[in-house]
Amino acid sequence: MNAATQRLAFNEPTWIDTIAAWLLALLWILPLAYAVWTAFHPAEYSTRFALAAPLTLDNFRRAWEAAPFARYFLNTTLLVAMVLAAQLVLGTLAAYAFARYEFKGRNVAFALVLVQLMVMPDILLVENYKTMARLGLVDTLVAIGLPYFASAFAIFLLRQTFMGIPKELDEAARVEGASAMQTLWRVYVPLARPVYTAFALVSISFHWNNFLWPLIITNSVNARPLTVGLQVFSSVDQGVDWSVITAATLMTSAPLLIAFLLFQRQFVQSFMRAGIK
Amino acid sequence: MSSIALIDIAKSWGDSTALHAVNLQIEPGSFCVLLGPSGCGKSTTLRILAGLESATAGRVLIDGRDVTTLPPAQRGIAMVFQNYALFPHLSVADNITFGLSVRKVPAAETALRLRNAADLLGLGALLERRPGQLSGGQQQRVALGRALVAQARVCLMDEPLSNLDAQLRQDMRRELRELQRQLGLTVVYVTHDQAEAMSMADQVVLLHQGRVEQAGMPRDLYARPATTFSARFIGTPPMNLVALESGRIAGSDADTGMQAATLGVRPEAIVLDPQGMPAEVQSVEYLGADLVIACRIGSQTVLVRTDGRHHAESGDQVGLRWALEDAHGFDAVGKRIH
Amino acid sequence: MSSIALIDIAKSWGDSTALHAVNLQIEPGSFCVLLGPSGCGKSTTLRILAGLESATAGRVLIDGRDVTTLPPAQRGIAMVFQNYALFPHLSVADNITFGLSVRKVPAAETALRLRNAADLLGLGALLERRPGQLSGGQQQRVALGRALVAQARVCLMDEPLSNLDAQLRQDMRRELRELQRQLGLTVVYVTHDQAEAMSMADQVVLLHQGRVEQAGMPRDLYARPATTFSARFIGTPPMNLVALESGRIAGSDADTGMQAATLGVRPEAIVLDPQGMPAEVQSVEYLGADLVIACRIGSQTVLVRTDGRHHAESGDQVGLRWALEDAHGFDAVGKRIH
Amino acid sequence: MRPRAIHAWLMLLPALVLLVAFTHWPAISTLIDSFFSTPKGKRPGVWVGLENYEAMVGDPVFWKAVRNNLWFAGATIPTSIALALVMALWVNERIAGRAFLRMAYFTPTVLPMIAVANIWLFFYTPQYGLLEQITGALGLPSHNWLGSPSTALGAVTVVAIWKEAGFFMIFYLAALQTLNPSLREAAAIEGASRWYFFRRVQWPLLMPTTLFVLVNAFINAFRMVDHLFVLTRGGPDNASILLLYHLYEVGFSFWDTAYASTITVVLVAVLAAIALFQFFVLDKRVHYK
Amino acid sequence: QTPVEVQFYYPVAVGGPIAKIIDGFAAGFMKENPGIKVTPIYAGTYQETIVKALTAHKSGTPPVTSVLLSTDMFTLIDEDAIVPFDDFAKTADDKAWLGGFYKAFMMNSQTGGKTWGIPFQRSTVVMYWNKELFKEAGLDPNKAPANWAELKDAAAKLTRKDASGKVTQWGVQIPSSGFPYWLFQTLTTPNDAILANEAGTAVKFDDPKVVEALQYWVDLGKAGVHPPGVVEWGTTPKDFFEKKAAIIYTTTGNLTNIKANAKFDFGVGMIPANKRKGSPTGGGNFYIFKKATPAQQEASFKFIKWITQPERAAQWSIDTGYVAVSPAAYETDALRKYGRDFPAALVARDQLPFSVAEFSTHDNQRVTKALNDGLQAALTGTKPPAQAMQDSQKEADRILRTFK
Ligand SMILES: Nc1ncnc2c1ncn2[C@@H]1O[C@H](COP(=O)(O)OP(=O)(O)OP(=O)(O)O)[C@@H](O)[C@H]1O
Ligand SMILES: Nc1ncnc2c1ncn2[C@@H]1O[C@H](COP(=O)(O)OP(=O)(O)OP(=O)(O)O)[C@@H](O)[C@H]1O
Ligand SMILES: [Mg+2]
Ligand SMILES: [Mg+2]
Repeated sequence: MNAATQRLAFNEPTWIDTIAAWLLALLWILPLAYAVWTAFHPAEYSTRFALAAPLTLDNFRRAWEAAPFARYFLNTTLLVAMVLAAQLVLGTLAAYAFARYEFKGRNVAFALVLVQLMVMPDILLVENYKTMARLGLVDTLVAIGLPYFASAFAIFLLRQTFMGIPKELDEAARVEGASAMQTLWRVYVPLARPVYTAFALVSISFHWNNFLWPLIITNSVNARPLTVGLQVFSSVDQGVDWSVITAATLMTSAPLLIAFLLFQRQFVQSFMRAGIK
Repeated sequence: MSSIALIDIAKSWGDSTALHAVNLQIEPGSFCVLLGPSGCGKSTTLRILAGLESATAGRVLIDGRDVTTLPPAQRGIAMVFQNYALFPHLSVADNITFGLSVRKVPAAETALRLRNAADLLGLGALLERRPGQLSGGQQQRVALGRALVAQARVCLMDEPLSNLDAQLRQDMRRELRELQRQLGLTVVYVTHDQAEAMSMADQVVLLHQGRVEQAGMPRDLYARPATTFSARFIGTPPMNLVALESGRIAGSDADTGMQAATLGVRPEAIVLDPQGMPAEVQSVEYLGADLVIACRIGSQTVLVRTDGRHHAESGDQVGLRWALEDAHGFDAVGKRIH
Repeated sequence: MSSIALIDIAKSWGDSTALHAVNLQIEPGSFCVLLGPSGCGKSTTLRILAGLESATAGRVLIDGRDVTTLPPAQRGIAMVFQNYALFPHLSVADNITFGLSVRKVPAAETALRLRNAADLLGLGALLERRPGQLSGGQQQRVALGRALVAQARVCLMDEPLSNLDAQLRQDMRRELRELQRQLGLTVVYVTHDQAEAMSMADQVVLLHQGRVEQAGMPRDLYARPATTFSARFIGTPPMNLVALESGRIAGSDADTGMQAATLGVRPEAIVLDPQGMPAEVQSVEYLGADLVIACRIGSQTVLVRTDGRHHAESGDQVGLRWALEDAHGFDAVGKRIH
Repeated sequence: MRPRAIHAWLMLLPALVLLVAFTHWPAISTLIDSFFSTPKGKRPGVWVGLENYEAMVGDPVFWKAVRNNLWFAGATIPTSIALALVMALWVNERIAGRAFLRMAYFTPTVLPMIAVANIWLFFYTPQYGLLEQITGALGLPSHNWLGSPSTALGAVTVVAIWKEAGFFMIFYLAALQTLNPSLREAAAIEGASRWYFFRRVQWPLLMPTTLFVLVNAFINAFRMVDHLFVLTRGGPDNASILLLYHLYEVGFSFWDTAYASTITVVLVAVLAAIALFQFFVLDKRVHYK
Repeated sequence: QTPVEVQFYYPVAVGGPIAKIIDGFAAGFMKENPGIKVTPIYAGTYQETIVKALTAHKSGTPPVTSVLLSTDMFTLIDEDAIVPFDDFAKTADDKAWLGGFYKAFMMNSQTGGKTWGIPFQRSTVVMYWNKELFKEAGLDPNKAPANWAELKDAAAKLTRKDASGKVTQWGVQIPSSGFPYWLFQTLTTPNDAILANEAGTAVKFDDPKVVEALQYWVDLGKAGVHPPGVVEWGTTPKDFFEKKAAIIYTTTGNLTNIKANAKFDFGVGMIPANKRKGSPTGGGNFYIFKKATPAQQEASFKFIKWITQPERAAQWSIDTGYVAVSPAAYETDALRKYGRDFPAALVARDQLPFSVAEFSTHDNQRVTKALNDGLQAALTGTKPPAQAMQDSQKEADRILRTFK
């Protein structure tokens, strides 16, 4: 009923919760906070926290110059968009079939999907490399994304969500003459919006940061993602240079953090039973 | 215009059986009301008709075509759900026109139908709202609107007016009936409102525990209830059923001249007449236009409906009278005998 | 027993205002019915009382204590939600006893109350079911059960019987009223059913567009509607409101001897009498016990409620008569004058 | 086949094709490899039957990794799920600084592991590391967290919990947003405390998400080793070695592909058995209409 | 005629604009050799580079040439992934070039009488000390400890504790995470022990001289002058900058880093001797892959020869801090001048005559892990040194069985 917009504060966080939540958050954000501190200060302050420490952008300059980051940003953005789009489309279709269709072999098929969760992609490097070589896709963005297009994680997550969507709405749509695809697209997908948001955030983060497979399957700057550039700084032969690593990290992660701050607003009560008695 | 037939429809969930071999014939273009106590299987019948629930046994025919296994979308129906089932993420306007946009009805036509429906239902000012921002009755009207704009040949309505005020309900009834006649819709309508059933139906089907208890024209059901269940179910306050002992009202000497196990007489058929059967007022219920007086005769209680301006008090002695043609007789198992 | 007072309560969502400065006084242990058209603010009033919605302005007092900012749990209330708000994962029994287990009521006591409620509501056989496996009416009864077992001093009910059949509703009304009296509950009850309002209420509050239109005893509202809105809202079929032109019914010579802009007369107060005001039957509606005849006098239509056994046909010429004390006069803005 | 079944399979088809091509097919070839010896240069692999499996049973590092991994799983799964839930419950409500809190909890997912592990390395560094600076200020003795066998595993576990909790938080948050607020109202009327409401209403209704999270947490406990490469490399003396790390060593340092396949097969089989068991047993009980 | 394309994988293991330098070399080479197109491909760390190279190799599309660890030689041979250089060195000039590298570097590049790798980005372990701290401890800041006894002595003097007895500054720090075997060689070599035979088929971990070397390391810890447990390699330079360690052992590859970041005067010296002087070499070699076409292999040979010419080697050394691979490089004007301005850069060169091959065998990483585990066990006190080395020996024998 008429709830969503204004609610009285009942059963809501107390000040104890607020304090605890903030403490935990400060703990959680510590690595990021450290990264910010270190990136903006000269190297000798990377382990010392003096208020008077001078600020500098030099670390960022060094990081930026170490690799063709502009190109990498472009590649990564394209990659992430492509992978996410494919995952959402394929995952949505498959999840819908699993959630709302009864058919022979459903459990087996679902088990087969889940298997992907357990098989670690890195183990499949050599085989998948061979496949890409056969397809002539080595050193392309598509090759980086292709093995991830079908995501068991997405299918599983969306299936769970679709199962929770009130059957009444499915029925209403079908009575209105909507086909399965129309029902999916016009009822299920919009209702699952918070979950799509969650998945998108996670998937984007993952592929933004994914490293080994992109490194192996690509050779040229034209196809390589950001992390390949970032990895330049992680060589430990010389010991860890926190200043430049953190600067590079902030530089590459900033879009994600900003995206998160924008997207987290999508987590709004989109409860599914508002029009159901 | 579409005819509908249910043939030996049964429905069970595990042990619990909601419908036992229901048979039903609905004329094309007629208005059929399903009536019955809560949980008797009205919604289930509707849902089987719509193809939302698969019958455990039996067949569904629409226009003579067997649609038992057809999906809802292919049955050419519209439906108002008892629980509304509005799409929470869509505005009122989008909810109402959902089916039209699914069927790719042209925009102009859609806008026209939407405007008509919104005017009819008094939703004009709310078209941009989401269901979560509506009152219960407004939600129900949106659900009704969604079914109306579809202009399907068969329209199923599950208590579509239950959350509306009397006024509005009255208006809606009239409009619905008119629309149904105009468009030649076949309507199957669930309600628990007697007046609704009586005033709208071409045919009333009374369900009881998953079986058809009686089906017929409203006047017939009211005037000639086939069983004591029908008798008591239709009419407010319900028909008085008085136990007889060899023609006399149980626990009294009042002779009814009836050979039946049970005598039925409607409260509104009883007149207060000092010359009538002596009775004592037990309690009085004021209903505005009417007054319902519960009177005692022997061991039996008899309700009398009378004019609201009457005054009566508990303990008063009154006389009751009714015409012979208003007396119904039932046998021991509740079947009508005369 | 708890008294309730709403003082200048207002509620808006952005631009749309649901309540404007509502004032309301409810006596301890009384049964107050909120009545009004769909969307007038009944549920909102209840939800503000319950503490589920924060009022934009005004104060809520329960037993003289200002509870405006208190959370629901501390107000000592029980509530039946218009949309039931059942816990989908809990059995019927667990739904009903949810509050008791919150309050750690002893198991024996819980079981007792559950059994009583289940018996009362006819849910005995369904206690193990989940809400999703119930019919609409059964769900509503569970919602009712949950509020009843709480035995809170104040009980708020939002159309608790709307999805029940007439029979059951009748029974429930009686039981509720009895329970309320026995336990001395203060009940605020929303309904759109006139009969319910009339038969149950100690006080009826008629809301209209977020304002209190009239509040008083049921008989008063019926007998002396303060405005044309009250007049038309209460009573089915509603009071006839006939436009007068210097005492005559507009478009006719029929003199009513009234100095008012509008004449009000209830359909049930009109008797068919060949000597009465001449009128022509326009249409006839059969309602079982009653027949409602729409008659035309001049440019006005007048409904007449008469015995269901009467026969009348469209086009018949009839005469209408009513007693002077049944005639209500209203001024041009709809206020009662006599 | 009934048309609905065909329909369903058609919807599954694109995903299944890709899964077969990039997961199942390589997985099967991995299975086959595990019955052959590792091909080395000109020497092709020969059929050795279960020899690789026997070697695995006799490999003390493998068993050490198994023990460590069980401990690691036992610590990370419940802790990260519990923390994720608490975080989600907090940031689902109107709490001061909600956007910031959400971001804070989510940072572990956003930051690349390469960088993050190096930052954690600093936290754990003896003498001037952040942890030492704090414990030092409290007058506690210095400790080499990553360099001593007794604390290395614990230290990497903490990093894993940090990463996982924030990750799962987002799914709980999304699920909480879809719960019917009427239920909260009903519970509030009944006087349910927050804990009671959580226990009786939110928790059961979140079960589908919990099942999802549980299966993933369980699998991740055996898959999350990225930070090990920077932090301890499984050391000292295998004190913090985990199965997948061992697998990487065998596969990509030792280039003993047959043995790596063997470990993969066993790991995947055990994970699959347990995960599918969790799923198929629990799934029936967690969905309410 | 299309140019011959040479894909060239290289890792980045030190800071600085490595990619730019490599690209510069490639461009320079292509200008001189228009028929060849060299495509340098950055491939991550050493470990990632070999994963990438071998994955590509196993899929049939390896690079033509790659810089990989010198210790990967046996692995690459066993995988049948590479070809020896001898096949390409046909002219006298070529042979002279092959003979022109430091012997210490060639030890890791040759086996079975063939040359499989060409030294390129090579390093060795040296000792760095903080002159200021030496002064504070009353030691001569310009005289580094030259042998084990002096080292232990100096370390004791350089160790500082605060009031609560907590050590705030360690005398000496030898890292032991990741690749402890390499640092361990800075102790075994001076103790006159060689861990593996040249064929890479046998190891001598249980040699008493090896155990003694380990005992010395462990004793440093027990004496409280060296941090306990396993010391992280990656943070060791930082420990040095932070004055938490007065003397550290680390690679010459760190020289540029330390020069840039140490806010104090520091010295670079040879690894302290015991029975003899010595330190292991390390770093990466060029390899040529077998599955490339002969034309590509020839072209890559040309490129490798070109890039290791003295001027280029000198430039590479100056730009990156790696040791130049041939004596001739140190004779170039550029490096001479550099050495004059920054004598510390020459320490590695001076140490090379005493240097030995980095530990490497067949099934290298596995044997290495056996050794590493033993070392870490001893350093963390889980096992006594002798026991630890015996266990490692047993494991290594088991692994190497098949190569005998
Ligand atoms: N969240 C909301 N946002 C905006 N308007 C709202 C919201 N909730 C309710 N309203 C509006 O407030 C008015 C009063 O609503 P309320 O639910 O109190 O009506 P009601 O009297 O209970 O009606 P009904 O009998 O139909 O249930 C309605 O016009 C409704 O549209
Ligand atoms: N999913 C289900 N599982 C088991 N029993 C069910 C299920 N759905 C409905 N029932 C039972 O079937 C019977 C008929 O239900 P139905 O909804 O048709 O009743 P109804 O006549 O519409 O009642 P109401 O007037 O209360 O809506 C009821 O007793 C109900 O409890
Ligand atoms: Mg129903
Ligand atoms: Mg309402």
